[in-house]
Amino acid sequence: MNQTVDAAVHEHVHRDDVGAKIGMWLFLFTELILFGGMFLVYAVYRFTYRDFFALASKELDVFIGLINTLVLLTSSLTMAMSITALRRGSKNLSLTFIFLTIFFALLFLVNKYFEWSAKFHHGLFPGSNELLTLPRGEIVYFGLYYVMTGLHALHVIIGLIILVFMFFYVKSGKVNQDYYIMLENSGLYWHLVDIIWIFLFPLFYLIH
Amino acid sequence: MTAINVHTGDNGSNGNHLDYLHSPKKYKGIFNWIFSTDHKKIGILYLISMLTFFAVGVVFGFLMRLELISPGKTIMEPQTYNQIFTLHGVIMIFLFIIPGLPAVFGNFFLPIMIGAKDVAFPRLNLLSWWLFVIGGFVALISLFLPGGPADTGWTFYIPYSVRTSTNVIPALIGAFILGFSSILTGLNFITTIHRLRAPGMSWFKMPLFAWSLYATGWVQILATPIVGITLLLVAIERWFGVGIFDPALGGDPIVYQHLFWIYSHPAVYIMILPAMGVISEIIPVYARRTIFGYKFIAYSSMAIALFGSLVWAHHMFTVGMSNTAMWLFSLLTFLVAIPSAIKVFNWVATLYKGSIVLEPAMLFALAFIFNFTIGGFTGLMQGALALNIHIHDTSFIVAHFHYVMFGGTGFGIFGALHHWFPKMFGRMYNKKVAKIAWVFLFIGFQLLYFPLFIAGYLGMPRRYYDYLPEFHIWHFISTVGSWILITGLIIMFTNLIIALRKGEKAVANPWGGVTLEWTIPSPPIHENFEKIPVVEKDPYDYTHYEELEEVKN
Amino acid sequence: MLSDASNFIKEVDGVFLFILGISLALLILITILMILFVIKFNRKRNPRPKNIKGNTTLEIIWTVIPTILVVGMFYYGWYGYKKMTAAPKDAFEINVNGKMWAWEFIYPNGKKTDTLVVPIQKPIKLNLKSLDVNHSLYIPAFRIKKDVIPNKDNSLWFIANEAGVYDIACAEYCGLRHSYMYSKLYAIHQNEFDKWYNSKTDTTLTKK
Amino acid sequence: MKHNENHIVGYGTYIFVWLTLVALTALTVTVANFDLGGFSIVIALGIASIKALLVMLIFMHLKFDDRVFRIFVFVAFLTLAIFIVLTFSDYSFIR
Repeated sequence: MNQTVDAAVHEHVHRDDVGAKIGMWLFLFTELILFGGMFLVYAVYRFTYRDFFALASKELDVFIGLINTLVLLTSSLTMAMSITALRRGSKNLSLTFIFLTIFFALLFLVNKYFEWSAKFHHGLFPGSNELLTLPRGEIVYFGLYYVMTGLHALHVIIGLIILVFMFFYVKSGKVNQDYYIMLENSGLYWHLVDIIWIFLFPLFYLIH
Repeated sequence: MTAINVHTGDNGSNGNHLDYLHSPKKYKGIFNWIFSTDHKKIGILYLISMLTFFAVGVVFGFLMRLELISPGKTIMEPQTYNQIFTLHGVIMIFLFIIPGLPAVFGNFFLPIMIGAKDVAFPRLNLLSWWLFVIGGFVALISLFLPGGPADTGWTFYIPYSVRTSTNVIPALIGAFILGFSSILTGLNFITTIHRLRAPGMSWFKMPLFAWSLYATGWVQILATPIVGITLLLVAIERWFGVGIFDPALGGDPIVYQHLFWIYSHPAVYIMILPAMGVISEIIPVYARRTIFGYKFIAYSSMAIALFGSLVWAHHMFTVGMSNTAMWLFSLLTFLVAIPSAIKVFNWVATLYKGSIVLEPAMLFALAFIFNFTIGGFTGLMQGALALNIHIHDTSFIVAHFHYVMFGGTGFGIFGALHHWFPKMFGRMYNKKVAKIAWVFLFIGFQLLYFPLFIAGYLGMPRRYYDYLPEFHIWHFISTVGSWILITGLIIMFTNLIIALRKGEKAVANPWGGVTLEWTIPSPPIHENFEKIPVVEKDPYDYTHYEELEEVKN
Repeated sequence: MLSDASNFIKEVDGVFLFILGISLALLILITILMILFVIKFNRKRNPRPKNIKGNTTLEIIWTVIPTILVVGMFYYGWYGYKKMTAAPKDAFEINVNGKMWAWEFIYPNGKKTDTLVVPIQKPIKLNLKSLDVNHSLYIPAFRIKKDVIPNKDNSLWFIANEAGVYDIACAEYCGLRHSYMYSKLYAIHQNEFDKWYNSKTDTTLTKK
Repeated sequence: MKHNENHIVGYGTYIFVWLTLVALTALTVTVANFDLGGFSIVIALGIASIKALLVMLIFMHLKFDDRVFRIFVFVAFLTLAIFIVLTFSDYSFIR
């Protein structure tokens, strides 16, 4: 970091895009470690209850998981493209991409809703009598499944809300070709949500 | 850099700018404070709220010691005692020591010391204070709920924390919110240090307090989320009966302990690192010479942050870990002692050939070194596996961490308070009274905690409401010590509060410091600097004192 | 240091005295230097400071020496601990149940007691089990301690060298009556122990 | 630092990365059908790591940003890895 940059920063102390991005990344690390703690718990229990985990994971529908993976990957694509569009000056294209991202986020949540309600229908939910009859390893598996995908879904919802704000900010011109850091930071958040799912998918749906 | 005006009569202001306490107001009355994004005002807000919580924590500590003055019931029931030591721990750790230095003095002085107008994200800074207050109230609200506050100890160990009928969830959620407050502070400081250093202030021209906050910031960001998620999981477990840690549902209490300490051990370094930074600021000023081994102190801060994150399982040597984990964590624990030792040696060497004056802040700094050294050495004893087995979970540990946390960080906070008080409030306190308070604090502290080392080695377990008659004498001395200590606290704070209203006006540079905060008026103006300074010299360049005397001779 | 009650006293107190010796020496050195410097380089006596920026040789010395010292401490501690881990195969095994807030000792012949009675000069292995929350079996006079944790098989062993009565405490916080979870250990001669072990009626020695 | 700020990633690159990600997803689902014992988790996590890396480098612009961001991300992931490895120094060796 050289002196000229610092001097420039001081002249516009209320507008430091690089600083904003550093702050966003640092925040993403806390999210990463937050999920990391749960991945650590997962790792320990998978180590302890290997066979039970493999057995319990058969209850999950790989197809739904796969669809949701593709939905999130595609939403990441549209998110990234919306920034490029904005920076190239095509505001309407950018808005379209943001809208698509919001659409995919909703699709993910709807999918998740059906998946969870199917589980609940089978009596597999925390504290249910059905669950308590299972071996301990499977109880823990479902405990982790609900908490980890639940917290991930919560992050999708937060991301969704942010994206709705971004849609209106871009529309009103508050976020524009020159000042796009807010959209970029929202994008960073959205991609992180995607990355978490990239790991959740094989760990819960694909283990055998 | 502007010339340093030592002991000039004025407060350094040229009269064109109002100080931050009287700067143009957007809101009226208290709202001018609680909605202010000025880093200095937020620092003061933190100071007030932190000291309020500290007072509550002290009262709980006092009651605990009173109960323990003799075996059997003295003033309270066992259940009350268990709840009080839990609250004492939660308050002192999450509401006093962790925010104590970074959030109060870091907020106030970091931007000034690196030559910036404010932190990188002023609004986030305000949010973090709000989270702090909200978290504090959530944690304490259980005092007024049926069932009473949690009785789990501040560690919330599984499975007791999912079995007890007391209000554990508020404490957990409170700690979770406080964790985020701490994270936001760390995030803000790291970005501030990366982006807002004044022109010419390279990394190695930064004051050491800034270095220690940088190291602390990384620990705050990379370790705090772990405890956040862990406590959240316990809360979810209590709410919904999800099987995660509870052994009855297949959980493993040990994995909880791992996760808890992955944060809570580094948290000790979140507490002590800024205090080390403060000591590195205080000693050069009152020894009137440059700090010895600047780079080694700066690097050792980073090394402590790094190694400190790798030693958590030394809190778990008796839980039955694998032998590999035992020797690995023991060895890593010993390694973290090295950078700490380097700091102590460099501080002592800074006194050599200085021109020392024992102002109150300096006394606190010297007491810090003494207490921290004892705390560090007794820490080594716990790193040694065979010995740890014996003294783990005894009052030896209680004494050890109070020597580090209170004798170290606590005295560091008091030192910082006396060092920067004139700059923050533009008033000077009575130095003689401050020194008397220091004597009470120092003697009371030793009397309060040293006997616990002995009792602990003799086999006095911790978190005991009642004890065997053979430990009576040590507990008795300790309780008497607590009275002396509290007397010292009362003298000290009375002195400072009186100074707020009646103290003489402070000059810009009462101690003869050379870091940037001493170049601006006391109290500082709204955006700190009329013109952002250009830094050329090293942070502790006292050569002009050498020259000054040469001219005289 | 204080007694020869168990076979681990020598190691534990040995490490303690070793570290205590080094610590005291260094603490006294640091304190005396501080006081000396404060007096000698007082501002009245020494108004002109000398700005010494550092000394790499010194830094290396006070990095290397502590490193050697702490590695020595580590080794000493590890060496003592290793002895504690491996119970001899011929050890006399007693099952211990920890529960809120009492200890229960179950002998191989089915005898159940609330105080621990062991023969001296013979390796004893305690298999620890928790019936509710975490406890920790602590015999201060023997310098041994091990947590008693639900779902986890912990054990510890010792040899009582001298006949006598010792305290057993709970060292891990376990709720309301944690501080009353005391029991006694009676270390008695083998022939006395055999007599007690084979008697049907007398389950404790408290009357003795 | 400044000149990298102006780098705009083209749509083509994004679509190419997306296609790769989809292909990797297909691969990991296919591989999961075979019983590879202890290797299956290694492969699954390996593919997931490659996917995450692609997202970070291209979608999250790490490849084009200042070096300091890559160092940061490295430190964060290293920390998490250390937490996991050190915890497993307990679990992997326990009897």
